[in-house]
Amino acid sequence: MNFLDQIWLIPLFPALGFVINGLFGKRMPKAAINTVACGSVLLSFVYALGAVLGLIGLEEEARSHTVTVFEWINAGAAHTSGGELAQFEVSWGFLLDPLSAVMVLVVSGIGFLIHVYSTGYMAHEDGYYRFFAYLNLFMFSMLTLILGSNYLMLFVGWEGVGLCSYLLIGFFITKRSAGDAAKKAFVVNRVGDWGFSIGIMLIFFTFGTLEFTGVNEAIHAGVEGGLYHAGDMIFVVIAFALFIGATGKSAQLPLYVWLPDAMEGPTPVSALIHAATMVTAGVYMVARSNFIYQLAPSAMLLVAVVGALTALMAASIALVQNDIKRVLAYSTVSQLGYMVLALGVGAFAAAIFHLMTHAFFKALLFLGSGSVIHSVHHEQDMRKMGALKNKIPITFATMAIGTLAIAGTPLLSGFFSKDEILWRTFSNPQGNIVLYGIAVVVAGMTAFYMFRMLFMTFFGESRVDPHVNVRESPKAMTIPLIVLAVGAVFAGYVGLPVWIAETNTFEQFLEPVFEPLPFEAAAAGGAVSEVVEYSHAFEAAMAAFSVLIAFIGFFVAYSMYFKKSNRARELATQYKGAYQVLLGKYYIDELYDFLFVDRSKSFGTRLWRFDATYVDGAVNRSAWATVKSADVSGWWDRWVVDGAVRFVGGFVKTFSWPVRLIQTGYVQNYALMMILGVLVLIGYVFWV
Amino acid sequence: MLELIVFYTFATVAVVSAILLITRQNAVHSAIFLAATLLSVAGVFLSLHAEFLAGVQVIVYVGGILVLFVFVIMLVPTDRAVFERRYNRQGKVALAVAAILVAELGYGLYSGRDIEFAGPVAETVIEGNSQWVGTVLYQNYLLPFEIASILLLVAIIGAVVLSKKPPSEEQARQTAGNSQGAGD
Amino acid sequence: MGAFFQIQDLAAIAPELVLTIFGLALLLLDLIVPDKRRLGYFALAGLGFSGILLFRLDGVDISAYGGQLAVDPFAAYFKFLFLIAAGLTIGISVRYLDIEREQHGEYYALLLFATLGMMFMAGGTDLVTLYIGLETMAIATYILVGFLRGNQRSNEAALKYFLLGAFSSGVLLYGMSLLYGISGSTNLSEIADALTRRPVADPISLLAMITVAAGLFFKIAAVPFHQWTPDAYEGAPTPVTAYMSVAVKAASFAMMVRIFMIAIYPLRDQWVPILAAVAVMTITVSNLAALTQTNVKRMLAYSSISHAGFVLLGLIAGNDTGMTAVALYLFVYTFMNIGAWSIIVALRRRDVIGEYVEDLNGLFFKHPTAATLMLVFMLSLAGIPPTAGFVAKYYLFASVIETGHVTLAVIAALNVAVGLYYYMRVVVAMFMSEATEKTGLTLSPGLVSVLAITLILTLFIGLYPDPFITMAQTATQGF
Amino acid sequence: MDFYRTHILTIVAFLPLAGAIALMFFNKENKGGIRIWANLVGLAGFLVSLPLFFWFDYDISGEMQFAESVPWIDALGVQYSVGIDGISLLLVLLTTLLGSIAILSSWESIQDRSKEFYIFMLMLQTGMLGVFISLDFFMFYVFWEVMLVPMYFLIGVWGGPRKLYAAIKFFLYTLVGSVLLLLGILSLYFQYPAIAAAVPEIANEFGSGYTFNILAFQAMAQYLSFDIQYWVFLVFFVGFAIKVPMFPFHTWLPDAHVQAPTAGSVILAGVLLKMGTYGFVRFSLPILPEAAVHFRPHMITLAIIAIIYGALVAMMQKDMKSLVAYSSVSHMGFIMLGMFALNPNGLNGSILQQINHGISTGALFLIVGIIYDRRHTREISEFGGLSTIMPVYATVFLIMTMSSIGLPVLNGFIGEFTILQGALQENLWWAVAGASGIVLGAAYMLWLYQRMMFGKLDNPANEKLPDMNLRELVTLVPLVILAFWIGIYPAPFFKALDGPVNKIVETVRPGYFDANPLEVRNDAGAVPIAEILEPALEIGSGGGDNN
Amino acid sequence: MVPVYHYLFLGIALFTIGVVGVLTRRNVLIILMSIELMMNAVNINLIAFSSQLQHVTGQVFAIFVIVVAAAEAAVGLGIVIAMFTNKATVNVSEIDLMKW
Repeated sequence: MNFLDQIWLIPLFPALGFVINGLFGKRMPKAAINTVACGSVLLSFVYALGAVLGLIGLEEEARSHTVTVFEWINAGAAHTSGGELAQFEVSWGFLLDPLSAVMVLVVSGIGFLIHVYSTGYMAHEDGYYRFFAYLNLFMFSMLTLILGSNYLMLFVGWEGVGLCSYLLIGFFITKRSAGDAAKKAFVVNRVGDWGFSIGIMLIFFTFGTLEFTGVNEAIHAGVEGGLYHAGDMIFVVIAFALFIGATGKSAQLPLYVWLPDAMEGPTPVSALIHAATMVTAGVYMVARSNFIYQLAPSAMLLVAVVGALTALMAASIALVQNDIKRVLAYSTVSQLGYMVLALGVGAFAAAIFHLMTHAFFKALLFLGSGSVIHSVHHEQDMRKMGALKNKIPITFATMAIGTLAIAGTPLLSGFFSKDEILWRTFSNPQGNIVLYGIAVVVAGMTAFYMFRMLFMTFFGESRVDPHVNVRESPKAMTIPLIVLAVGAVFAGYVGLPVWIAETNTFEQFLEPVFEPLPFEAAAAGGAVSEVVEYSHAFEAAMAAFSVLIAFIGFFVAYSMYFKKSNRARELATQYKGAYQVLLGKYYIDELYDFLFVDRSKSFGTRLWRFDATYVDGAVNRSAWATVKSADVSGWWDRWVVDGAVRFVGGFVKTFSWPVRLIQTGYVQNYALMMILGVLVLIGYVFWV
Repeated sequence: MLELIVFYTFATVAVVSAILLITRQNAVHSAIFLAATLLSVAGVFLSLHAEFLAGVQVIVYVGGILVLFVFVIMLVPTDRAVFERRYNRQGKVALAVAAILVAELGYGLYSGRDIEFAGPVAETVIEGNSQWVGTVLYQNYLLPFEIASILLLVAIIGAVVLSKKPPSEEQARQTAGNSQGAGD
Repeated sequence: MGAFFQIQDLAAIAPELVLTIFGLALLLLDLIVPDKRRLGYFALAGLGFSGILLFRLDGVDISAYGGQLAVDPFAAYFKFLFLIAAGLTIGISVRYLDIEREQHGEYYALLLFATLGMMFMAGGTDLVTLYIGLETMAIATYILVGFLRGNQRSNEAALKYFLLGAFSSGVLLYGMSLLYGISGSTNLSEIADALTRRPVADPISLLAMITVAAGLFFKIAAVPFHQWTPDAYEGAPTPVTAYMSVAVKAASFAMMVRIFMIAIYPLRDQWVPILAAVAVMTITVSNLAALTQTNVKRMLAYSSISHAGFVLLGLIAGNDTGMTAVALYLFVYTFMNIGAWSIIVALRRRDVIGEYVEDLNGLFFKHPTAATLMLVFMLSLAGIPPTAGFVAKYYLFASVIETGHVTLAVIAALNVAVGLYYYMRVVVAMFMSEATEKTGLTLSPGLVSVLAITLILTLFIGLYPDPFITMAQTATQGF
Repeated sequence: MDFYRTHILTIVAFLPLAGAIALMFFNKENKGGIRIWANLVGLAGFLVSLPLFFWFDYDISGEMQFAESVPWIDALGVQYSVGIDGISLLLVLLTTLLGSIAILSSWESIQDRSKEFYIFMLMLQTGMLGVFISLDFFMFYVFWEVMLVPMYFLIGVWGGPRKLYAAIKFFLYTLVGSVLLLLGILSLYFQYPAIAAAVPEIANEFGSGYTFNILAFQAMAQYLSFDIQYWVFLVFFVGFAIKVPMFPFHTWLPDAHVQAPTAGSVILAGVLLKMGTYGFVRFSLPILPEAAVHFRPHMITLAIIAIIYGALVAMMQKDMKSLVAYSSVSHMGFIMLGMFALNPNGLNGSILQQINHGISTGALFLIVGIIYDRRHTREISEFGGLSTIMPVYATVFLIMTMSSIGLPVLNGFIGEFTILQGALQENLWWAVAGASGIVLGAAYMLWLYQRMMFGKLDNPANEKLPDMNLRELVTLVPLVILAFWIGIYPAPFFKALDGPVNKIVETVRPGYFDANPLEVRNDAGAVPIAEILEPALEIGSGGGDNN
Repeated sequence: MVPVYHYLFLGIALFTIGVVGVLTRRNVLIILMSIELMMNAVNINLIAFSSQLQHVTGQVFAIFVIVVAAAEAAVGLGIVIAMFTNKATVNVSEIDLMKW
């Protein structure tokens, strides 16, 4: 059977699963629910696999397959900005091309694993069926997002995943904080969607279509025809608008505040939605729109800067978190920052590459942390853990792998992808040394906080509450961990850098999607910006450098949290100077000062506070502001608008009295009125 | 010239007694001055060669209406009225109004005096004012005349109905009782 | 020099003659018949008979009594209207008079004579005829208003009405005398000719115009000549109030149309602004005053004032639409207003005055049908479709818009809303307040049939006004 | 059958009235019978209207179909004349559906004086249908006002504590508007004969005498002088804007909504408000095109104010009903925005959004009513954590919330997006401002949902609340289905709207559909942002057609 | 021959006096008399005009006016009596049961 023409089924299976579990789940046994939930996702994974294989079977330039199911919106004619008459038509269309191929595999695959994991993790929660219904709904939306053949379909999935994250974050409905977090997530995302939708409309207004392929062709044609030039205002605006959406979904500055709170949700949710898949939607969308971004260099620069800053900030915050999930959350933000940075420097393939590998190890880490939390009975504070490595070996092993991977240990997936990004940042024309520097620093911090987490959790002496007897998690949870660990190790090998393999197969695979616009043709032999060529050796050296940085990070963490877990404090108090000499790193020195001059207030905590009070507070304050303004407008409503009416009413009432007071009841007053009336009338006709 | 004198004598009498009419405290005196006014008006009619009208004026008004008034005045004890205020509160206003009224009417009529009252051709003159009036009355104004008879009938019925004693005694007493309350 | 009296002139006034005969007969029967109610039905018969004769004059358009009287569709239309009004009034009077212990034959006789006077007001084309007709009506009405001799309010109402009426008729007469002076004739059309010959805006004609207008304004109760209305309406026996608010108004309007559209038509440019001002004042002032009334009779009195103001709009427009509007409005008003009044009449019981809004409280729970009827009448008075009131108001607005008096139209339109407010107070009392033990009705066959007739016509005209519109149009073609 | 097919509109419109009249003869104690009969009539009303959907010829959706015309008042040239095009089709169906649902929803909540209640409901139904099917302006006006009375009673008799105030406020506001509307109608009416005399083809089609024929008025649109259009548009604006309600005139809405009984609110939000927008689409735009274009900026401004303002005020409401009420203000703002974008997308979206608003807001009022029946309070603070004990309720509530904040795959999204798309084609900032309403919408609706559904079930009064029963479910399921239908496959609806909308656009902006030369773009090089940011507001630019 | 407007002025005078009487006096009987004065003013107008126009229509009209005056007087006095029997007063200032 030909999977390619049935890609529309891929999202459909989870949808069915959702319907079944949602409607009848309440009366179904757990086993049935599991089969439906996991089965449907597995099915779509199989279909995805088949379809992707089918796609690879095609020759390179034909690797873009659109399936239109039926017409969706047809809202009549419209004028495009160019003045032509376009038809606002959107259809339920699905597109499979290398980009969506990668995404669909990652999503359905990891999604399946997490479903399996959840059967174990959620076993004792009530609302079991609800949980899986939501998960399936999420899978449906995410797959639609990925496979949609036009921006509106993308938007459908986009909003769908937003809804699901809302539902899943708020899954523990009795927790007020969960509800708040859920709402915050949705509303903040809505702000992003606002920009996104404007962007979509502008796209239609400019190109008269919303189909990716259509827009792509239009742009290529336009560039070749010398009609569009890089830097045209309209494209900058569109790119900017779209990016607002991306910042919302992918938790970039300034809209990243919702993601840490989102950890209120069950851990598998954090793993699936807030690490592996949904949060990468923004990255995917920007990559999707690469043709537009190529036309808007200034927007590209903005993207890169935002990405870099986000990465830095999040990483620095993560340095000092004690909640295991928050560490991972901030790490996710920072990794997303990497991807966005990559997008910004035009390394779309690299971004997607990192997206893929990150999906593996971050999912792994989250699930691992979930397993830890599960085993210590829902304790998330790392200060109440420690020395767990023997009690839960599988979890430990897998998490160690994940940590190594994310830290960029050579030959693990994270190494390849991250290094690709670093290299691109350095070498690409859009990139520059500053961004590169930031990226490197972040790499170091990443290593630090990840190992810090590892040590605090699994090494040192146990700080676990003695009454808790720690047990390894059930198979349903460990097996996915193992599978993911394998992925975390080997996922990187699909895209070996050119200084190892002769070609980067991954980039090559994505080439048709990310082909650069033919500016040369447009420039017509004009000055072609020549790209600096670097030798492979140099590239390798750079890679080595980044590894070194990561190792430094690891070493700092090791020295402070592994050997003796309170050594840091002692050092800080007693041998501060020696400590500085020992790690003669200037800025880390600063960092330490901040960390230990005052117990409660560390730099990170400060940053975190900053986050909590200002950035987050800004959201709250704006909420407050809206409420206030709502107050004002309500006041206006009650007193001015309505008041005007009531004034008329009162006016009528008040003037009804004098009118009645003429009515004295004395007949001669009446006669007087009459004669006066006559006089006035006569006077009028005579003299007026 | 003579006519002028005649007219003005009658006119002055009429106006003066009219003023006295509305200024006397006692209704009986007013009635007497009303008679004076009506008679002098009749005189004016005479001076206008409307003899028949003058007659009607004397008979109907002085002989009829005025007598009616006097009867009622007798019927209604006015002694109480003697010690009361004569005018209501709006006297001054009324005078102002009167002034304006005079001004406006006077202005109107005086400034319009030169526009001659162009009527249709005069009717065929019939000897003797009475015959003439009679002819016109019974030929042109027959219909109003008939209606007038109904009008008078209605008036009679009305006078009878209204001056009959109220239907039920207790109702009358009760209303009279609360009239004291409402009165002052 | 008018023609002499011919015998066929009697045929021209056959309906009036019949009424006269029945009136006189009533006075005699009053002495013999013990059960006075019979007299009521006898009077009804007289009205019916006269109505039949009226139909025999249908389509006739002649001038009788040497130009004293016109027997034309206009006159016929209004005479018909008066007869209906009188009939309905008798229908609601019989029981009422029993309750008031004032059951007398004179009542019905006076009613007939008043109607007679009105018929001459509608038909007269000569100042004298009009004036005598007017006075006949007026004097009869004075008596009817004061008919409850034992009741101080009735006396007071009668006195006020009479004094002011006499006063105003003095003013009216003064104007008529001037009209006679400037034209040398009392015939309306000849007056018109004379006025056309005279220079425009000559002071005497203007004086005449204003004084005559003032007299008529008093009769139709236009501001500032309206103040007698609430008092007289409140004090008078309720059926008489109903009769006055409908028939007297209609008759005065008929006379007004004759005078304004024939006699002083040459002065139209002068009187339109005056009418406009008076109309606006009338509508607004009366509506404002009505807002805070607690006595339903007074409230309806003010409402009838405002309706008069609305009718004036038609006269202001002065074209065919306008005239039709006047005729149609008065016709419709007759039914909806008498309908409303009959409910008030029904509220009157031996122990309950039944004039206050509270007396209507929760009427719906005790007498759903009556309440619903009242609702229909109120909506009709407010001018909400699909009731007759809407069609009538529609026609007025149409005429005013057609002649381009937009401002007038807007003011009137806003007043419709104000009007709705106080009509709805009655509805609120009936439907949305709890019933008290005072709440209750006395129904009689006459009353019920009157309610039925008025309701049916109010709705029927609202849903299918076509025949009535054509009727009104034919009636007012002369102008 | 054939008779039915030819007179279907009349039957649809007057069946409820007939039912009401029949109901008058029921004994008022026989509550059960009354209830059942009323529901039967309501259902029948919906069923008889269904064939319209199938018999309607979508290829000529711009033409008036199922037309009937009988002389009514010859003296005025008034006719009883009905017919529907695509727009009215949808509104009629919406009305019949919501009507039957509203009646069903009152099964338990209306106990006292149920007979009158149902009579008024059915009369109201006829009134509203009449408004949507009238092709004669006089007739339209009659229905337009007739429908006020039953609504007045529904609020005033069965309403909440401040029912009297709300009822009279509703009545007065609307009456003021509609009387002015009448004046506007009249001035058009007197315009007609002159124009008919001047333009033979109009005279040939609609006769030369006075007429109230709406189509005739639309035909004479282009011959109306601008002054006439200007003034008539103003009065029409007052008349319709009060009904919509647009920003300054909206204050009657919250009162009416909050005080009205559930069924009343459903009808009020679902259908009555649409009469205002319908008026704009059917009369203001096609009959007064120039004025419409002239007043466009003002209308848009008001619309945008309404969007944001309504949302802000909704955010501070403590009573869920008034929250939903203010959200309607915001949504109606969207509708007006799309309408006065004056291009196909905007108009299509705007009209579809009218339907959507009817569905989602109607459903929300039902939902509020359900909880109100159980607890007799609408204070949001009274509730919390309901989803644990009322899962079905929570689910339906969630779906409708999402539909109202415009989540894709649900109906609201389609409307809002097309509206904004249309607005953006005219002026970027309109779209930007409008879209911000979506964010706020999410904020207040989710706030409501979260406060009621999430959190602990801390209020003891709520512990025993039963979940939705079958009847309540039945009232909501059709709306849910419709919400998904429109969200996933709105094509048939757009098809119904395409014809009439294109007609309107053609009248208001002649030559809109002439494709424009590409040169415009070529010599302009890349599209300058300025052209998007502030296209001049008069016809021609922005749209870019060359007159 | 006296110019007609002399008579008219006499009419004005009487009319105004009548008005003043109506407006100011509290005794209802005197008010009635004042009204009679107004009627007389009208009659003077009519007669003056008729003699000036050389025909008697005015006089006929005047007769009718007198008739009406008589009728009004009769009814008016009747009302006064009815009033008096209920509420022993002839003061219009005391007649204010109904107001506003």
